[in-house]
Amino acid sequence: MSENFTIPVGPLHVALEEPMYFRIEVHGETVSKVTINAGHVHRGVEYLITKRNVFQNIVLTERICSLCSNSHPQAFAMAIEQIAGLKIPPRAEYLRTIADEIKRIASHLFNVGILAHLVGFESLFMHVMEVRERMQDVKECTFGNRMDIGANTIGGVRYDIDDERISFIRQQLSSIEKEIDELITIYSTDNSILRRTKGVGVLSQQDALDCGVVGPVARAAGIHYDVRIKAPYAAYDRLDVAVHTFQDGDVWSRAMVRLYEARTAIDIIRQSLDSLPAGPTVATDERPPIPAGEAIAKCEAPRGELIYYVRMADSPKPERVKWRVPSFLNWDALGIMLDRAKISDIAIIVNSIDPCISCTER
Amino acid sequence: MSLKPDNIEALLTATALGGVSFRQTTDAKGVCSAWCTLASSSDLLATVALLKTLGARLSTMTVFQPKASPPPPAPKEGEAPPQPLTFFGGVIQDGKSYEIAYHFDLDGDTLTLIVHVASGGQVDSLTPLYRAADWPEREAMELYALVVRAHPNPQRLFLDPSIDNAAFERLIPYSTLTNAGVSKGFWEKIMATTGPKS
Amino acid sequence: MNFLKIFVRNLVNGPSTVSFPFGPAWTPARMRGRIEFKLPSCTGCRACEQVCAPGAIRFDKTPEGLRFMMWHNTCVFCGLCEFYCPTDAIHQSDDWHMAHAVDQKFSMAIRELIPYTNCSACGMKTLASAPNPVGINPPYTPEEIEQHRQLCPACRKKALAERGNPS
Amino acid sequence: MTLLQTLNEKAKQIAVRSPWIYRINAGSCNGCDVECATTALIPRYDVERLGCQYCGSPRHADIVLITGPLTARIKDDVLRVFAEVPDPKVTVAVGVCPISGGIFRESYAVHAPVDQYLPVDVNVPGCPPRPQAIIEGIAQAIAIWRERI
Amino acid sequence: MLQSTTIPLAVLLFPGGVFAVALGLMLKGMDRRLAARLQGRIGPPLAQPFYDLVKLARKRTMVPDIAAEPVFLGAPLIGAASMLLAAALVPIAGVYTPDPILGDLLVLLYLLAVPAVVLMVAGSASGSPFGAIGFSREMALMLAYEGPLVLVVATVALRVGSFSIADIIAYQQVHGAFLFDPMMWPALAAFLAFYPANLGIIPFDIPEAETEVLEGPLLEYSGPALGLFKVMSALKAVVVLGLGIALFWPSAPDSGALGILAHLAKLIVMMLLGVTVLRVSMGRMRIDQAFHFFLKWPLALSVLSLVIVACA
Repeated sequence: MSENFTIPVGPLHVALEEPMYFRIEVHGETVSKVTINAGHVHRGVEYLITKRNVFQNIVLTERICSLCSNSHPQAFAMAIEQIAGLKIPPRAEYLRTIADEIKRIASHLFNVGILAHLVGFESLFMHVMEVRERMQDVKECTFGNRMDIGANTIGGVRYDIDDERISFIRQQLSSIEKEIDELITIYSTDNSILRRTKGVGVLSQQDALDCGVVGPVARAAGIHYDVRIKAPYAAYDRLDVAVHTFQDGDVWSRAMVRLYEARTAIDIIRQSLDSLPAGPTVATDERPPIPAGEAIAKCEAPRGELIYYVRMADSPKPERVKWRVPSFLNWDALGIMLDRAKISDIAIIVNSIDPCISCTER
Repeated sequence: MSLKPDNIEALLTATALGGVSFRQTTDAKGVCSAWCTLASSSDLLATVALLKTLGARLSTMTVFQPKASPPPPAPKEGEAPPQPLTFFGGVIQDGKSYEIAYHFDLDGDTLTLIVHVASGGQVDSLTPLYRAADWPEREAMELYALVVRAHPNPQRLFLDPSIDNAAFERLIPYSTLTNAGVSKGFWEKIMATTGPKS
Repeated sequence: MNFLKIFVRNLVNGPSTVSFPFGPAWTPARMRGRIEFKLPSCTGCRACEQVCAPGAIRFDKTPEGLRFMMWHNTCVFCGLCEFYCPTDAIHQSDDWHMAHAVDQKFSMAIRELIPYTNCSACGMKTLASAPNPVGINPPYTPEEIEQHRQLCPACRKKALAERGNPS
Repeated sequence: MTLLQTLNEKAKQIAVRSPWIYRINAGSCNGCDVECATTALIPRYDVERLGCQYCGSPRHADIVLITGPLTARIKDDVLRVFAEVPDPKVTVAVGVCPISGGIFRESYAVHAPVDQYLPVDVNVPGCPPRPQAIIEGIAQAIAIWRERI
Repeated sequence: MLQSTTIPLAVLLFPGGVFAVALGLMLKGMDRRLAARLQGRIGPPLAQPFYDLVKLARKRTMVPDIAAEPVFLGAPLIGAASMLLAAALVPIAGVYTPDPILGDLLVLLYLLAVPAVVLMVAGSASGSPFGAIGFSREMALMLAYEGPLVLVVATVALRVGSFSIADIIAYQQVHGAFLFDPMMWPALAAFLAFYPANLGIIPFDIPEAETEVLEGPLLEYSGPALGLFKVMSALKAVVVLGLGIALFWPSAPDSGALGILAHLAKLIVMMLLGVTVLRVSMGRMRIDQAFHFFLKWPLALSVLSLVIVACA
């Protein structure tokens, strides 16, 4: 029982949605050292993005990651709009918010579901995924794709919703609202979940500040930071956004933050639908010219703050685009969370930061 | 609305002895972006230490090589040859120098600290001050030939060993795509295939 | 034991499994699926080629005319081509039945040709593409489109000026 | 001889009702992976009624789903894991990335298409393909597998 | 009673052998089907475990380069053979009583430990680090659950005054099943905690946890060898549940066909209520949690039951 092993976790590991590679030295069942080897999903997107024009890049940034696939093009478009001085119409602002929140619900539910899968609670996993599937239906009916929704374009959005579709969205929202409330009860009372997540993978508030973690990971450690409040974009400055924080910084707190945020997202979508202004959805039908310039845009992706820096020279292709995804910082913090964890908890802790490797490695 | 604290420009000017160029913009929703270029990259650590005391969080850093300035018109006879264009601080715009931008978050607002480093130059590591600088600096080192001085763990981050260092310096300046040959091969096969029109 | 409630619900309501693949699959109307190309509406402006991120669309000048090619196996179904097409010549259908054996890989493509013709007014060799309707009010009638198709760009401009274009 | 053949044929028909699936992520943006997981594991699509089962080990698999454009860093691992899948097996490329490299094809860090390194049998284009399309691809793969087992 | 000439028959045909394998596969199929229904799915056909087996028989067994080949391939054979023998040792009340030559309850207890040992050997022979972790977990879990099991069996034997299965059944035929005897409930409770661990189902499937150690010892197995493990696990369900029936609930009609039907019905009830519902309604424990659980509850309960019976 007290032998020392070195076990490779990944790169192709069934518990991990994406290839990542840890070398874990264990003493018995306890982790003594973690070495993170990154780069398995490095596709050189930062290189590709300088070879394509800004319109192609809306699509390229969407393919950086399919779980935050709305946030990337949105932040990129926001940066380009700043450079070009385009003001997007109010209706587009609200539609962007709606798309953002729909993605957030689906992404958070996916993560919370995978948590149940990792603790071996298949029925709960399937139940969560069934609930999420209703959000997928909304995406497929509204945007035409279940993952890469293609909502954004430079100067606005590419989709519009009519009364029929609004009532469909409302109907789906009220049906999952009940389910999410039920899930919140299950996740906060079910023994199978509690015994595997409470006090596991703790990241203290001080460590969280040192690592600069963002999103649900930061909020679960008691850091009150949400881009939607601190640096509002789209229509968030006109909506009531509740921020949920927990103090413990463990796996359970992160799961609960996500569930409560999914619940809040329903409210945000409802508010947006209630006050959806009429008008055009794009600033211009043509492809607008983009002058030279530089800009920074931030938005709250499901995993936390996503920041884009775009520099245009006199060319349709950007000179440099750099983005920092939320998982980038959160991933580094894994070293602290995994310290002296149990082998069984590795996958659970890794999943708790909702690691988006394709975002991180680009 | 403006960046907090209000006297940030004065604080930065007092700290960066080589001089700063500061500008800030505020968008329609009151979100502030400030850009602060340091004349000398040796002021970097002191400035960043100041920002840390102000509660700034390091979001990320961007390294890139701004394009060279267009060649100046040939000098008329008797005139001195024109000076090459430089960035603020004196680094020549030769297309090979680095512009390094550190993006800080000040409670929602963004402050971007920019330094210019000539080709082959070095820049101080911020990792001792900000743990979040670790990965971005390692990434900068593998994508560019830039040297980050005193980095605690200067190993490769993402790139496969089969890819040479300074990938972006070799690849970005050229307009072609590295694997364009694959696409060409595909189109040749598509043209050679007479399948059902669909 | 909140979960037992869910079990009971599942037993009472029966499986939520859909009948596909043994029955038909539900497809939403907005589903972004296989690209379709309507040759008669294409103006040859190549906007789709310019916005296509994965390089799935390609125009080539050949001795016979302007050849349009589109390969489904690298298309990412983003729909930008449809969004920026001024004449709706390229359209994303809701067809998603695209799984195919690997030997069909390269036949999953669209190959069309906008042929050369001689201008019906001046006789110059020109592309028989559809005229670009952007900013034209009232819009072209189908007859006008057919007429303009046979004209070279210069003669099209003349015809448009004669038609009167208030916008 | 005929009896043996009949038995063999019968066993083949039975065996083909138990295709086990293994997913290899070759550097995908995780869209296709999420859709594979959705297809394989959620009640609405329930591939278990086709006898499919998601395996944790490549050695248990019959049908391999590959997603992603095969990045430089993952290539060797993918080839190693693929070799661990016992014959007879069928390979399905899910999404446009493994088929042609899709949007990432022209990058320095990508080795797409996958079929220059492994024998691929069925392509399922899409970005990502919807679960029904993946099931369609799996159904085609099972038809091919019937000839091999 | 059966003659010793029928021993091969008992091991190979009924109630062990072909019958037990078919029964085990059917129970597994029912388990999967009900689990699917509880989860709101249609689920696989009842014969799915059988299809899987035929498929595995037609695949290739790959031996990892670093594995010890004879051990690697021998382990599943021994495991399946031991369970085949064990199946012949499980009585069916009123129908079949195992020949004492084959062995008694103690032999059965030893045989029941074989699959776990085989999995440990297989895990370490495969040379994979996950197999090794599976090995140590299997060992820890076995340490935890064997104690309560032995105490439970001892309690029953003490009550009956014999280690012979025939005597245990006969005693209950006369005095009524222990299932309905409050004095035996602590022992029953301890047994109910034991068998999920022995069968390796959630919440105790820790050695084979897919998402943690990728099916642990079975990770490197493929083809027919994997099939043998599947047979072993199907047989084990029949044996362990059959043992439970013999120990606590053997009352049955005295005639052949009805006796078999009653036995089948009990097995199915135990499988569906005791295995399926249990495994789908909770998550997995960590090995340390499971270890502590066993030291706390089943051990205490089994000691308690022994004390009660001894004092009574």
